[in-house]
Amino acid sequence: MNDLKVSIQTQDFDVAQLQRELGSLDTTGAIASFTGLVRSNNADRQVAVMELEHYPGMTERSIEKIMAEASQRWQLQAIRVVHRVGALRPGEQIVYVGVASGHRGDAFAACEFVMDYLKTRAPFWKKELTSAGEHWVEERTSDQHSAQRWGASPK
Amino acid sequence: MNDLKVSIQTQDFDVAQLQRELGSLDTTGAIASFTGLVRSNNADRQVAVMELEHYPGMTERSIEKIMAEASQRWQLQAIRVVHRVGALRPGEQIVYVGVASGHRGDAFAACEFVMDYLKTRAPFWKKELTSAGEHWVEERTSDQHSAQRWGASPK
Amino acid sequence: MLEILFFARLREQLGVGRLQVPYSDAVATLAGLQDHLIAEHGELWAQALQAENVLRAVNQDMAALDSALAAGDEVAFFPPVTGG
Amino acid sequence: MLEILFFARLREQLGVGRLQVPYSDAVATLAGLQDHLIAEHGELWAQALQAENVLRAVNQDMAALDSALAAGDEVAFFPPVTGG
Repeated sequence: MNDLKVSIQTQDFDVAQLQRELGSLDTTGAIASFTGLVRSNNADRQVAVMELEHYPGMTERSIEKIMAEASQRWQLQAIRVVHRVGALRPGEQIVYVGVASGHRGDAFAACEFVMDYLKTRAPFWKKELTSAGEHWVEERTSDQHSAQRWGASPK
Repeated sequence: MNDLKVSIQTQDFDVAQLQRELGSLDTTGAIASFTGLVRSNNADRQVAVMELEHYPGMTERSIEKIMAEASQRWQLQAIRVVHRVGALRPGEQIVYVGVASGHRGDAFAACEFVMDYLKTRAPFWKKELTSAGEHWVEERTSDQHSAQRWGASPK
Repeated sequence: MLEILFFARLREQLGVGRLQVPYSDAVATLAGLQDHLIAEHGELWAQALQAENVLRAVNQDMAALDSALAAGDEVAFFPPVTGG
Repeated sequence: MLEILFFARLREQLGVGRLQVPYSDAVATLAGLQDHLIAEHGELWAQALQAENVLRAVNQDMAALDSALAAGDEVAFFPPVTGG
């Protein structure tokens, strides 16, 4: 297997289309996916707009590496990662990770693994524009703990 | 929260539509989903058709109970379960579990929990029609182990 | 009356998906009902219903052999489940 | 020449997203480059670049302060990431 694709884009994405790509092999039994959405509230602040900045080049490279690592750790058939950048409003989709495998345990584990990486190591930054002004989102300790479950990851 | 829905049906389902229903609250930050597909191979047999039988009434009841239990264990906003019955061909969708939450850890855990239940306790039975004749699918020990992770579940 | 259901491999083995048994003291527990069915139908049913992995439900909840039965109950026998 | 990039809060604090520094022995390590930038730009940069949670990358791989630099390298400084 090596059907790994990452896309960093401003436009929205179509979950059904991504899932069709993931399920194109007839040996695929399981697709686990995660979709992240902009919440209207974050720590009790009303979010009007979320701005996502990234490090072009490093983002794609680092996600390609983590997808390759996931493919070594688990029996997978395909991974799709889409991460939006730019200005997003509450309810909009931010991120998609979908993993296809013969069996569900591998699909779930790899999907969580890639998401934990995106939250803690991939070079994206969120700025919230709220009723109380704009500010950069702080890293969450719980995300760091999630990521540490997996042991050493590539730098 | 109590937006819990289960559907047992012969017709196919639309993942994008299900996901739109799950993401209809603007406090939703995370949607974890699982889609099961009919594989063309199972333990090296070529599957032509998979026939799914269920226990009408008990199936819906037992899945409603497990969704209610998931809602107590984790902070969730909505769950959708769709399980098809009847004759399905390789590549077709069998089952969908989608969970919406404010945060991804809860969404992932609840999605796996409900899937493990569907695999080990909900009254569905699969019969494979293969090149070597037809036979009922045997329970998998690995599924039983997956389900035991969660401790005691309702009978 | 008790309403008895059989599913999947068990239904095929026994050649019946549904039958009714008049309620009496002899079938006032799941074990009693099972013995009654075996006495009525013979060795094939004994093997099928007493198999180690057979599951049983009363009124659509999983149930153990010592469960009490009441008139009007729905009782089901089935093999290990394989959905999802 | 070294290509230096700053992202997110760090870019806003320093008021610059990108600058170039001529390559020399003084900037042959990431620590050396950081000292050079602070010497050039003063206290605000010292606080920003030396903050405990600042991350650094060389040629798009995360890097420690003792990493060696070569002419043509791309070096980035940024705050903890918050994507996903």
